[in-house]
Amino acid sequence: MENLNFAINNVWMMLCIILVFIMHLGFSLLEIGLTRAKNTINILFKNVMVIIIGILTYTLIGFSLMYPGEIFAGGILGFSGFGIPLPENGLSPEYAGGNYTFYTDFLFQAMFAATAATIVSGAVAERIKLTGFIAFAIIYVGLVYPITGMWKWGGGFLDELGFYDFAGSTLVHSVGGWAALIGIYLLGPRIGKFGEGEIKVIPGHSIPLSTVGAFLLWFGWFGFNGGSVLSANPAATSLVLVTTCIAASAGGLSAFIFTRLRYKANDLSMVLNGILGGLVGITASADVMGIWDAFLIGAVSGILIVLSVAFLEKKKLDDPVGAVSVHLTCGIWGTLAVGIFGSMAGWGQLLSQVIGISAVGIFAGLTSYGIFSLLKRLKELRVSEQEEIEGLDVHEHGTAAYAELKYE
Amino acid sequence: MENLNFAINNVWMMLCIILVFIMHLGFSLLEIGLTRAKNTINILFKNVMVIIIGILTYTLIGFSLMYPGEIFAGGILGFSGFGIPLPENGLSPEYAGGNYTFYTDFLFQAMFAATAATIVSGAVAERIKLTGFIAFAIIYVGLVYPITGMWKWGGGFLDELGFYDFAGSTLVHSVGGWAALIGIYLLGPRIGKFGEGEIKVIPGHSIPLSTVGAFLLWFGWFGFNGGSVLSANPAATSLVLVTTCIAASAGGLSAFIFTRLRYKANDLSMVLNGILGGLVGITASADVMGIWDAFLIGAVSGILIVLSVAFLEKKKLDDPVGAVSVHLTCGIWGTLAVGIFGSMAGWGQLLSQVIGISAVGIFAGLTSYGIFSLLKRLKELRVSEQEEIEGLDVHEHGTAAYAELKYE
Amino acid sequence: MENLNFAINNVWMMLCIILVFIMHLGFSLLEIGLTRAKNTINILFKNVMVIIIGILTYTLIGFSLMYPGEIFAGGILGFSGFGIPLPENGLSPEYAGGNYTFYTDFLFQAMFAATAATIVSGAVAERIKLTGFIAFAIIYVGLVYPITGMWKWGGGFLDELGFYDFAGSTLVHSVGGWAALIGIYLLGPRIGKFGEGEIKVIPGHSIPLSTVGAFLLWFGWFGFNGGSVLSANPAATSLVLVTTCIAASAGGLSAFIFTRLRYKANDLSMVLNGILGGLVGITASADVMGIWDAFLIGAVSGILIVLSVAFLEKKKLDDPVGAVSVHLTCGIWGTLAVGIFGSMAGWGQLLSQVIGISAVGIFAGLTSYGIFSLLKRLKELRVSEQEEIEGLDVHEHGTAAYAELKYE
Amino acid sequence: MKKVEAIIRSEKFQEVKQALQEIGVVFFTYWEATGVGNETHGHVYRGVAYSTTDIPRRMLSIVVSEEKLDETVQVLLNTAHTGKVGDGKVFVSTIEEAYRIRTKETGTKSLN
Amino acid sequence: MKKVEAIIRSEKFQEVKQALQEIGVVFFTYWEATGVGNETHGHVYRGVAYSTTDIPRRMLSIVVSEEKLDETVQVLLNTAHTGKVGDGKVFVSTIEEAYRIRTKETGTKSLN
Amino acid sequence: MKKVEAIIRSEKFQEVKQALQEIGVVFFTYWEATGVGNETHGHVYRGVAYSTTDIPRRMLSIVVSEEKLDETVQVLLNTAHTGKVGDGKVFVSTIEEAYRIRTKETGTKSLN
Ligand SMILES: Nc1ncnc2c1ncn2[C@@H]1O[C@H](COP(=O)(O)OP(=O)(O)O)[C@@H](O)[C@H]1O
Ligand SMILES: Nc1ncnc2c1ncn2[C@@H]1O[C@H](COP(=O)(O)OP(=O)(O)O)[C@@H](O)[C@H]1O
Ligand SMILES: Nc1ncnc2c1ncn2[C@@H]1O[C@H](COP(=O)(O)OP(=O)(O)O)[C@@H](O)[C@H]1O
Repeated sequence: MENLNFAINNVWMMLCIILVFIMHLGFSLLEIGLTRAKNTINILFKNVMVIIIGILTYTLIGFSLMYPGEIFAGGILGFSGFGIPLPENGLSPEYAGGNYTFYTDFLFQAMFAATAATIVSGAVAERIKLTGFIAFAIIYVGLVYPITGMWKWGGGFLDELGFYDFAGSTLVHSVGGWAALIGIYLLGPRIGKFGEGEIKVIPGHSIPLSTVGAFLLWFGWFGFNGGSVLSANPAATSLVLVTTCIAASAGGLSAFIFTRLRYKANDLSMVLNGILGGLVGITASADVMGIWDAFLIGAVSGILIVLSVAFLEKKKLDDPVGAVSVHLTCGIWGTLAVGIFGSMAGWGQLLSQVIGISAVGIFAGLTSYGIFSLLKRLKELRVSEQEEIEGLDVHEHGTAAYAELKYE
Repeated sequence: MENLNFAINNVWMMLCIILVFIMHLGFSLLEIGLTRAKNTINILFKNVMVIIIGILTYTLIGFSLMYPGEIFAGGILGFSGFGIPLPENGLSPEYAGGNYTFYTDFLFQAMFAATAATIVSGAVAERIKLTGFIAFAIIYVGLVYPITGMWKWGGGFLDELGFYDFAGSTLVHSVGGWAALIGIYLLGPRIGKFGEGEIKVIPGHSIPLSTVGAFLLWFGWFGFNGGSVLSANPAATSLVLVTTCIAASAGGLSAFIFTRLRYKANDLSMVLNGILGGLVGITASADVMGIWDAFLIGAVSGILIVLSVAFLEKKKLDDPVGAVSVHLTCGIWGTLAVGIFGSMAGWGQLLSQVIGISAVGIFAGLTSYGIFSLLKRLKELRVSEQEEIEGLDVHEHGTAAYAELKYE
Repeated sequence: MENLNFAINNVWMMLCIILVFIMHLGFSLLEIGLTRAKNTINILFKNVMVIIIGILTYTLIGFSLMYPGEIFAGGILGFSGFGIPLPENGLSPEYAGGNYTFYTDFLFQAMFAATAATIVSGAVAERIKLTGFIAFAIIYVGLVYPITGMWKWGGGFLDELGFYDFAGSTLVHSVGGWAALIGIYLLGPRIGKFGEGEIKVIPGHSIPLSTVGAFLLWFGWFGFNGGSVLSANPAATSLVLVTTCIAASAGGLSAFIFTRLRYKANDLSMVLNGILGGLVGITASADVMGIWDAFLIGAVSGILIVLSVAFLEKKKLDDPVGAVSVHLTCGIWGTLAVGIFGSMAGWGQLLSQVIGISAVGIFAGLTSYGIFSLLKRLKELRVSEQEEIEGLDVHEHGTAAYAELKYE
Repeated sequence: MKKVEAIIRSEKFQEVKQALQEIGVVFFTYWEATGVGNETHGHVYRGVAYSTTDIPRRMLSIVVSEEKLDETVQVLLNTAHTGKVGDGKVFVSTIEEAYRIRTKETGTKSLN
Repeated sequence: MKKVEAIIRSEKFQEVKQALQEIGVVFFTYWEATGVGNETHGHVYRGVAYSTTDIPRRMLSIVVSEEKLDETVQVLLNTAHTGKVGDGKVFVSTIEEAYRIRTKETGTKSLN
Repeated sequence: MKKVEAIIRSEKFQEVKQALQEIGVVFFTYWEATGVGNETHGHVYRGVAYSTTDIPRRMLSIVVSEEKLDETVQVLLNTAHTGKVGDGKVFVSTIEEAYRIRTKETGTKSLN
């Protein structure tokens, strides 16, 4: 009996690992589609390296930092040693109440880890240096992400405090979003983006690829949220899938309507961002919301996206793919929503949520400011003007993404 | 024991939900690849909206119309009220004999619902108005699809009559196919398609994207048919996967050979249509056919596709992606095949199948005729000539799919 | 109990089938991205036909050749008859110790079978005749692959000998790799590839599509290796997923660093090949290696890839996609590694591995030499010079992959 | 011989081509170009509306004999015409020699 | 009237365009071309380093009146200039007649 | 100076380029164009066979000094030649002035 339950749960968790894995392809395509052809290989390269770095640094130190276990855990920092040595009962039902094995646990968390850096990749695209970004990713995924993650999921002080973040609106998405925001602030906009008071549009080179990316992200989110139940419990998992889908749909719908009213256009990239915003929004609470809560959380996300994109442009913060709006704005919103809607709503909870958002925000913000500033001083942050104008692909990678095509 | 069985079944059903979800990406890519670059965003936009609409209308009324439950069900219409309030035992094994939870049930059906409108999207592409299509999709997915669906799957009169349609050759694919046929009839062909007695070819702009689409459809069909077993029963599910794959292969093979003989060309788009035709064909009976039955059903589908595409062109019905041939022609064929091959074969069954096909065809045909005619009268059906020639993307969406590329 | 276990295992195996299926899309995209636009449809056509052929020939004879069962098995050849008649207890737990049904078994193996020919497809791309390739695929998938497969997995002489190949570094990847090597040797290089002593570069037309392909291959490999456990055993499956991901990451990382040092470029296609090399490398032993073993196997694979690609170019063997390096070089390495790292390491094992590699290599090499030579004599191997220069798509398929675009 | 270069609206191409063929001008070469001029197109992208003067056009290069020149120009002026800003231009210049590669014919003989 | 054909570095285009517009040359047509010349670009692909003389360029075709000619050429020579090999060329030839399709105006009136 | 415009089969380009370089014509610009002429190509798409006269071609624009003209034209006529319909055309016209942007050299000095 126990073994059977163990096997079922573990199958579900492995499926979720596989789904979260493919989100990295989703991010990659979303990003290249919304940027220019001349920087395509560069963006793909960063995204591929981020998974590799995510898995390997998480093996080396991340997992031990994020889940140090009772003995080593502190309120804000703990570390159980390098590598991922198999604990005694790591492959038996005792390891996690029959929900998954140690290896499943590790790999699910490792797939999450890489996400934080991938989010940044899109925002800083088309101008960041490859080596600089890789250095950032190693530190951010290897240290920053697991440390804030431990505060809640590893049993740290935010957990004690009652902060709730089901699958990581704050712990994953905002952590990525803060670094994205700091990154684009320190990098400055792409050449030609804000000329003489007016905003210049730099259209993405392939809306179809971006659409594939958004679909794959939704696809992967079934695993991102569904797996965060941490078992195959039919009631919990199926509710999570439904709230996730409804929030995504509501986000897309409200972004569609709002963009249409405000800009008189049917802007696909905004609808896709709206869907992703809805997904990020529900991520903190997919397991504790009802159908209409989920709808409202998603619908608000879709509107926030549109406002946030416009706000950033006004502030001359250049985010080609809308990463900050999707992951930070909606990440904060979704985390707050835990205290507003659903079964946990209440002032006390809202306060806990605000504390959690702030604590993580301050730490993620400061550390990413530190890393990016250092890189800037080392001249490892931004590519040269010539390189940016001619394209990063030819300069950093020696070849073009579409060798036989003429792109303007 | 009961709980374990429940969990296993539910995991399988959730996997199938996720697979059916990604079929929408498959449809999107198949469609944009077989149409022109200037209408790409428009087609993607429609497909994205269709999922959103599918999930939300199904939440609001669709599910209650299609599965009203014993108390509210009638032979041809039933409705158990707005929304999807959780039934008392909705999350326990009692809900559906331990096969899935209420939420899993709902979401699996919701994913199916959107499919019917997505099928139409491809056929009417490159000339239908966005608002018109969205209006159509809301009504069709919200009302028409669940009503005919109820006739069989919700326990209505077709079910009583012994009509058999395993996963929806008729209830999903033909329902979409009929609307596609009526749609292209009322819309008329794309400008320049049938000039002076001769058929003009309008080649699709990206065969690779279409191929990705077809692969993803096959991929999703594992869940479409596999999930229609409505449990993880090893015998039934594994048989269904095998018959599905064999019919798909046979459809591709016969389309390949037949096109080669007839047109002396190795036409990839036709082979892909053949595969999809085989998949649609086996959908009505994947659980009751043997290996060679599946092979024959698929092989006939592949030939029917080629004939049907040629026939429609001769009749000046312009279906850029072959949706009518794949979903209607092979949907009818597959439904009939239940009475011809396999364990249910017999004259009585064949008659039931004919009645089912006709009943659904009449209702789907009339309602879609009604909706499209109304839209036509309201001038909401077809875009202006200028818009069609210059492309829907620039007009309805304000931007181009491939901003940096020159398409002819 | 027994039935529940059966159901869980079978769900996992079906999931793995579905994942292995999508690897064919991965191969297709990897290949078209690394070749020229004018041959895109041709490559896709071959890949689509390979799945069809794989499934159908495996139904007809392959499965019976590879798993003839005790009664019919020999050391080197056995055959239990045409078709796949359902054995008496084929759908009950007795069939395979409650791990899967007969149909699941068949379909999982059928998905593997097609892989061997798909590997070849990339290497011989841009110059092989369609009919020739299809003839090759039928014979190779229908006869050669199942025969060598039987030697180990069907209980033949290599199994008796103690040869170990978990998921097919040799039995699948090298079998494909040998035919790829022989194929490019007999075909000769593409026109213009090796002019006057210097190597001319023929860049692929879409690095983004290749990247999607590599991601999908990794995605599918979760099923390729995970399913090779042949049950949902939590300990074994989760270990396999972890070693697989770590080897893939290590392969990508070492290819990245090594290429950077050697060529001073951040070559994405090489990093992707490195990842795939790591995956092939770990395939023989994913279930018997520890974390650091997996890392080392992957890291060596990544370096071998870079060396192997350079070596083949030096020998004027033209492999546009690196198939030989990925599947043969790393396939051999991974198979040897069983005797070097992990729990099975030892001189005896190493010897068994060498014998297995050699036996399979000789058989696969000779048979593919035979088939390709025959095709060459029949003038069915290579397209005409005009066809090659103008592109296979227009000649063999009558249309262009990107009809509205001008490719150079 | 004269070279007639016409820059026209891409969507007028089919019409122009047919009209040219009707007067026997069945030989020419064309490519996609971008025109900068009076016409502007409005676009919206991610909430920012903007207008561009860079508009996709089709460029035709037609070499004709002196006799055919007027007729060719007239056909272009008439069929590429919509009356709205952005109809394009026709430019005429002199070609001193023309060769057909296949036959090595020269002069007007080589033109069609 | 004169036709000025300029083959410039693609990345210099925005600058050139702006400078042309400042001197009132707001009408021209351009397209992507490939140039073969002195400049070479280094590439690396799958471990093979190679250099190519085929470099993406932008081709501008500007028809101007004789009076505008010098100014136009000067602007091109100045703004497309980097001083490094590969800056491109400017060629001038004669256009005998020009027509605006919209109004059927001819001569310099038709140019802008 | 003369401008030689050659419209050739795309697949003949490599050969032509090499031959031009051998006679010292190592400077030119080219782009993809579509040709309408005698040649037709057969296609099949979704069961419909059709033939098109719009065939992908490569357009070369080569500015040479008068002395180089003949040799250049001969090389083009010889190497772009297959003898089958569709080999393309070569057109010669006059260039009045040429400038190298990098050095501001003019005349034939600017050509290479
Ligand atoms: N002097 C010129 N040289 C080259 N191309 C020109 C010139 N003037 C106009 N064109 C081309 O003609 C197109 C149409 O011109 P435009 O000024 O927009 O419209 P109109 O001719 O109706 O005033 C431009 O986009 C450009 O491609
Ligand atoms: N004689 C010519 N005819 C046509 N185009 C030319 C000619 N000479 C140069 N070009 C174009 O000008 C570009 C720049 O020339 P290049 O020789 O590389 O640099 P530079 O002019 O600085 O010496 C070439 O790539 C080509 O497109
Ligand atoms: N008068 C012309 N003006 C411009 N381009 C031409 C002209 N005549 C032929 N061409 C170009 O030359 C190409 C080859 O011409 P075609 O008539 O097909 O073959 P051939 O020259 O062998 O008779 C055409 O596709 C077209 O691009």
